[in-house]
Amino acid sequence: MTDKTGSTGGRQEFEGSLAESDTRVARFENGSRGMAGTIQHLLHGNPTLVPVIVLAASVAVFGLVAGERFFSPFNLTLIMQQVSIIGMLAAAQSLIILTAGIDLSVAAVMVLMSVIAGNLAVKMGVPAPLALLVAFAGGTLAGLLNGLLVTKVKLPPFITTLGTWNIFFALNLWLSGAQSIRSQDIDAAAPMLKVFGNALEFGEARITYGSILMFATFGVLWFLLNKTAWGRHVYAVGDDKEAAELAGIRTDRTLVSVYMLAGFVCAIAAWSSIGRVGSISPQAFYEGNLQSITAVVIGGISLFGGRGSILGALFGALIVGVFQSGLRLAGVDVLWQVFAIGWLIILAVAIDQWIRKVSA
Amino acid sequence: MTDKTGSTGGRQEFEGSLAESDTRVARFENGSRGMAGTIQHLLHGNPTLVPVIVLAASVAVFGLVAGERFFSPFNLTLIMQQVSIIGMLAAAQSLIILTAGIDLSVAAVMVLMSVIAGNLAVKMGVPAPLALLVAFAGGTLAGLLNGLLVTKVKLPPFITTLGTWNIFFALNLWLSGAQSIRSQDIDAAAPMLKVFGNALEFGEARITYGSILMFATFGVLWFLLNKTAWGRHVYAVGDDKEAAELAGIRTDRTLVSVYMLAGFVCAIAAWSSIGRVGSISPQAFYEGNLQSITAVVIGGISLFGGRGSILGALFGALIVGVFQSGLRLAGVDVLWQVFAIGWLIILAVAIDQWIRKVSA
Amino acid sequence: MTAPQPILTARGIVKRYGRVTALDRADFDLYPGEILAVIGDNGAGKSSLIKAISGAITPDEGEIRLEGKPVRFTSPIEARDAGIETVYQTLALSPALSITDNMFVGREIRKPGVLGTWFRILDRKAMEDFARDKLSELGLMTIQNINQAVETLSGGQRQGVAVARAAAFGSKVIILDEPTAALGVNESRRVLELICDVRARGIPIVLISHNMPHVFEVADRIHIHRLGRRLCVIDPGEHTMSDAVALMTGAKEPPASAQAA
Amino acid sequence: MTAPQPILTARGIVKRYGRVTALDRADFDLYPGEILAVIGDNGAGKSSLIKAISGAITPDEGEIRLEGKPVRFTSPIEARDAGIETVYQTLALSPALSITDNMFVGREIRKPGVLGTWFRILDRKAMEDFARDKLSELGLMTIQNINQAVETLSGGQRQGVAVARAAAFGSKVIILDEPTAALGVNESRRVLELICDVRARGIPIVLISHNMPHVFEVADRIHIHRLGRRLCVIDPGEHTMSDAVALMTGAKEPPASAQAA
Amino acid sequence: EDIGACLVTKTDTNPFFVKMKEGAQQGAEANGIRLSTFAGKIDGDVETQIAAVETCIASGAKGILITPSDSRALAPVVTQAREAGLLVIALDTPFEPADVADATFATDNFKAGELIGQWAAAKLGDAAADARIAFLDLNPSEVSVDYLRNQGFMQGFGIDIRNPTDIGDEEDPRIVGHDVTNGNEEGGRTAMENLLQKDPSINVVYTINEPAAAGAYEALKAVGRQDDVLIVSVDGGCPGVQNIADGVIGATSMQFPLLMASKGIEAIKTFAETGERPQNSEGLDFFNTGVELITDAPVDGVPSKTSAEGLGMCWG
Ligand SMILES: Nc1ncnc2c1ncn2[C@@H]1O[C@H](COP(=O)(O)OP(=O)(O)OP(=O)(O)O)[C@@H](O)[C@H]1O
Ligand SMILES: Nc1ncnc2c1ncn2[C@@H]1O[C@H](COP(=O)(O)OP(=O)(O)OP(=O)(O)O)[C@@H](O)[C@H]1O
Ligand SMILES: O[C@@H]1[C@@H](O)[C@H](O)OC[C@H]1O
Ligand SMILES: [Mg+2]
Ligand SMILES: [Mg+2]
Repeated sequence: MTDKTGSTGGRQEFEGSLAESDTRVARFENGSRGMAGTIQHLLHGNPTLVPVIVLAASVAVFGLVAGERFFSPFNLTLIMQQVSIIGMLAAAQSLIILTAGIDLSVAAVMVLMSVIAGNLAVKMGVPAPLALLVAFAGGTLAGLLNGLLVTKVKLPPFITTLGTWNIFFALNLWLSGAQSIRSQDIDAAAPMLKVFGNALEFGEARITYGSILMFATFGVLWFLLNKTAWGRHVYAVGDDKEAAELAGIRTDRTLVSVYMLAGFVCAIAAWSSIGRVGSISPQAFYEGNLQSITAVVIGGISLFGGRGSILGALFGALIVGVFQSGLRLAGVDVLWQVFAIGWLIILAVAIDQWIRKVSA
Repeated sequence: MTDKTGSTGGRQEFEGSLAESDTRVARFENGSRGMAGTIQHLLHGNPTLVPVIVLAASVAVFGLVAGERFFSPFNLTLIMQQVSIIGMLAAAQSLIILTAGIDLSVAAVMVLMSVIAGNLAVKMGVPAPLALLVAFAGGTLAGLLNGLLVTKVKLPPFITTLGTWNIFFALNLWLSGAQSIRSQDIDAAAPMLKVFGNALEFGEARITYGSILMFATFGVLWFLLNKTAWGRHVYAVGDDKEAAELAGIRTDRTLVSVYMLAGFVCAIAAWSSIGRVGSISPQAFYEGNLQSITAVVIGGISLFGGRGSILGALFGALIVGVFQSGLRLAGVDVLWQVFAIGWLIILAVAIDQWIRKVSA
Repeated sequence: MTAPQPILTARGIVKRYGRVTALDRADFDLYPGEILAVIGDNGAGKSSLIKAISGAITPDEGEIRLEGKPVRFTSPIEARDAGIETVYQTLALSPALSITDNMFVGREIRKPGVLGTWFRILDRKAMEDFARDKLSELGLMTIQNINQAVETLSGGQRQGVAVARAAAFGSKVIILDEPTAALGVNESRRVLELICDVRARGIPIVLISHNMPHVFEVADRIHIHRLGRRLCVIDPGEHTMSDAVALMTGAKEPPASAQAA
Repeated sequence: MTAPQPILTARGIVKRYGRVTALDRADFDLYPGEILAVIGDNGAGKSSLIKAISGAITPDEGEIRLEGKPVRFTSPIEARDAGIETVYQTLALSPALSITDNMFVGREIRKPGVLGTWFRILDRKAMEDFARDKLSELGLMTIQNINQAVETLSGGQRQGVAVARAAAFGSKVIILDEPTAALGVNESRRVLELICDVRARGIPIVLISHNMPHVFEVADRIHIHRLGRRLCVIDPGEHTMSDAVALMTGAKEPPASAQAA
Repeated sequence: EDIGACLVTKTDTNPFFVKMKEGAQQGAEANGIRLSTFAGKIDGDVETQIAAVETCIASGAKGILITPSDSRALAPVVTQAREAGLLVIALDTPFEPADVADATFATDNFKAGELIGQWAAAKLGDAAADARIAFLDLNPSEVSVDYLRNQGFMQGFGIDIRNPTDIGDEEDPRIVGHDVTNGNEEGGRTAMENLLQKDPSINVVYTINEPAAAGAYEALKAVGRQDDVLIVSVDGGCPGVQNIADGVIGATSMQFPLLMASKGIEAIKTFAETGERPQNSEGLDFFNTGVELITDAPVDGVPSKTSAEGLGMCWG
């Protein structure tokens, strides 16, 4: 050890004074911030509040514009019914987006599964519970296909689901022959398929089981994401997949499980959609993929993965529902509704960005 | 300098032997590779070859399946016509995707600009060249809006263009009153709008100016991307924006210029589309956004930015065109065509992934 | 060096990345209770070697034995379950997750009873307490909030979390890939102290470093890696830093004795 | 130290990131022809300081002067145009682009004549020749192909490209943020030699490093940064490494003489 | 010799077009014709239809049956086909102008709307004077079937329609509002809910087609209003007729897609063999394949058939 000249116990000599070194590390300072700054700072700590506030604000604005009809218990519960399906899809979509993916096929999976359940239960006389089980298995399998393409073939999720979207769309047309299954036929053969259309009524308010299912789905997923190890792994994988892998997470297995769960949620949404629509329509929800993404991003979940609360997607879906209902009640043309939703997306995410700015 | 005990000219003593150090750095070895490995290795060096080969293979296969009608000069030039508009959109889309963005609004911008040109020239009697100039300016402006939202408001491109897509779609319905402008009316008032529908004929072959325009557009963009500093900057920004910024590129300015150029290309595509369709239909090309993305990814341009040649998108568009034409000629149902395109996307990108694997 | 049986050995490990051969029949031996330093030029294959040992990459050829039994890890989690903890050069922390979450990732503690077994609910309190204990036990840093996101920590603090995680859970072997590369004098010193503490607990350590004084200070043996394989192993008590540098840069041939070590 | 006029000065620079104050009224002086080392603990604000000077971040307060004239850079390109070249801690190379492209990014050479002025065509040959010249002139590495993508280079080679770029274009000041952090003994030595070569050409250099022996070997003056500001400046000929470490870690108060330096 | 023919429909997602395809396939088999079928992916998918027509030309077919997605935008390519010597027949949706095609075999969509309008007015009797009417239309694009049926209904009901190609320029106070359904159940339900929100006293619902009507019914049922609202529709698909029998829909105007297709195939065969082109119906610029009002509650002055009769001929 000839190089250790002048060293103290192996150390290099210049390190001798380290024992006396100062231990202060971080300093904080509170300059003056101004009104906007204060709000920004407040929300920065609780980013999930942002969509809640946007929701409250839109409810308030439309209440003013569209009058008391907007505020009626009937209308408020109606909005919940109307967003219940897109809300469920947004829940599935959030799972995928949290892993830094995107799923263009959620609505196609849902419609395909409703067609499968309907074909089995109504046209082929299979008992409804069995038909539903097949649909659930089918949704999970569709998710498995997406998940395997993403993890094993290593295709980007956007491309994977662009491809499977086309595939599921074609299968749906093929299985349904483009024919809807009528409400009355479902009632006769398998009323169970429509159970989520039933409602609890409190005076004017009609809370369908479908709306409750949506809230319950978000609740369960929130629980899984926040209270279990699996949930932490989902966030870790979305945050930095390579780091998660090295830290000892089976990232591929986690990803596949996420896609399968999302597919399963789509299949549940399929069941709920039969209750909501009344019949089984292979043509419905063509825009559901993009609508679910819209809800998720308005809800403040980052498209880059790993950040955001799944509850944001619930608020995002509700915000869109409130907007559409409010604009319609205010007598705005469909055309300008589309226009307004465009700006809503941009504004909501812009606010979110502003809140999250590091310099908050 | 008491610490420099034993040092030679300031160096730490243990560095004394560095002068004699070995200078070998990299070693290469050529193990046996097998057939697949050899091909993979070959293509790894020239990734742009992949879509070319896929294109050649699909032409060959459909030639066998659909017979000589497929190979007729008429049909082959027809395919070029048929992909000319999606091809132009794919060119615009490539620019955005090279910067690690994505543009869901390209087709909406194009349709909006064709409606604007038509309204001005046909309904309001503005001279056609002026009407086209307004459309070009409009397309560029639409790109500017996207670009500013991405750079200044820092919205993810996906969200920005999801929002502006809705906005442009609504404007389009509003300006057109959802009514197409008839071919005869264009012929009467502003035949110049339809000039790209004209063709050079060689026997059966009909090469429209629109197809030529598509090739020319790819040529010009290829030149810009590969031969000018601006092109290098586009790649650098797409590769690693932060590094590019630190290395001295005005990344925001580069990004905005890319979005504006893409918007401008969409406006040119609008002109070409009037010639192609023959009339101005506000409903056309609703799926154009996703179709352009499909062409780009089949062409091997990475959705993560910075990698791939814009010529890939041209081949990607042609591959889709060949597939569709071949399937149609072979009498395959639309349903199964959609199904096949779904698998085509997955397969093409899977092959590309395999070729690019580092272990090539 | 005196222990008869190495705890971890590797023989003839080969790993190719495309046309680059990162590991070219590399050997490796780690004995119980020792600090083994691995040194070598940039690109010599040090990180590749420890990745192969820790399951982060699967070698193309070669054999790895842990306590004499052949093992074949296909993921870091398997190596971890076998008691090998690694701090990678890139740290492998999830920026958006909290310190606690990062420390426990992949081995979370669940609540006792039904809540844990059936509902699989995490026992946050237990995890936080454990994490706080470990961090202060190592005296490595003054973390204000055990639940703050790792991305809000300084580089040195992050390195500390990664090292603490390895030290807390490594039961058989701890591997550190350049743990002090980005650290200041002060912070580096603390990491070196931690390494000595861990050895004192009887756990052997593999330390990759470019810092010769550090290496010569703490290492019991030095594995010199060159051109993808182990060139030789030297005893820091018998060789100078100059020798080590000369060997690792190819300025000098290894002595016959060292080759066999 | 003897030159009367500093070439680059900063006074009272403040930079806040949210609630963290990275720079707290920091000062800075660089004299012509010198190597100024900047040392300090992790998180002391060294990188933030040089980012403020080189336009990568815009300070909230404070004044920067280049050759006596106040400047306010809003992007690295402006600092570069003013003759300040920086090698950032993260290197700032585009992995998929070639070595040549990376060296010339933002200051490409165009073909002479119409092709260049009108069609803005790049003169690849000129750029490649220049890049090859610079790399071999610096004797820094044996690059096989000047057009290979930077991502195919080893860490040390990358660092070399970044340093070569700065050395080739820096006309007034060159700033290097921990250029040897990840480098081996051999590679570090070459970078230090390069730094001395550049000084020999009369260009002043700012060197951030945690490696005390390196700092004391090449620096003419040492700027000690602590808690977001300049604590003092010392002369390596008059102070020991121990002094420097004690100052930078807060174990010792700066001497009155050093504070004024 | 081998005669080729093509059928190009708007989409494959609508039972109406699936039926039409069946009709064409049967006709082709019966007449020994080689049939290729094409469709857009979604309604309004102009470019896929253009490509389909072009492929037909390339494939050497003798004639094309097409339901144009955009009655103006498809005109140029169809003209091109005719110039290439093909017979082009528009089915279901006329071109603008209709003579772009050699012939049009279609329902009189205005008439279809008018019939259900007349029926609804007669059914309400005096109450028609203060009816509350909801209109469930197709989509924001206002294509011709959309406005023809909508305006036809108004005409039949006795509303001043103003511009006959514009939906929504009317000022009759009985109109509660318009909303779009995309012609499916989900859209029908949501649109109905929305209009009910605007005015809960709606008692007449016009719907663009029967899936939309089925959706509207679900919305009404949810609020217990299904029995005091008249729903009228257009199409006459078998599920729609069944819905008449089940009391979901009050009356619907039946059209005959199978007939359109089979007549179209025959016309192509005749043209291929003799060069003779089909004739339009007297006084119309298209060949009227007829429309039948189906209801189980007939009213005076509007001839109709019952659902039982309807089931025997639905989409025949
Ligand atoms: N994922 C990879 N893909 C391709 N080549 C790789 C990859 N990882 C490592 N290499 C190559 O393998 C060789 C060994 O790399 P490795 O990271 O093991 O070196 P090292 O000894 O750890 O160097 P350093 O001291 O710079 O960390 C290098 O030539 C490197 O470029
Ligand atoms: N982009 C950023 N956002 C938030 N905080 C930051 C950012 N960049 C730096 N900081 C904080 O500012 C402080 C100074 O950081 P800086 O990088 O300047 O330190 P440094 O002296 O270069 O440290 P090191 O030696 O570790 O490189 C640290 O507390 C750091 O966490
Ligand atoms: O006439 C057709 C109609 O019946 C169907 O429901 O939608 C499309 C129309 O063209
Ligand atoms: Mg390494
Ligand atoms: Mg730093």
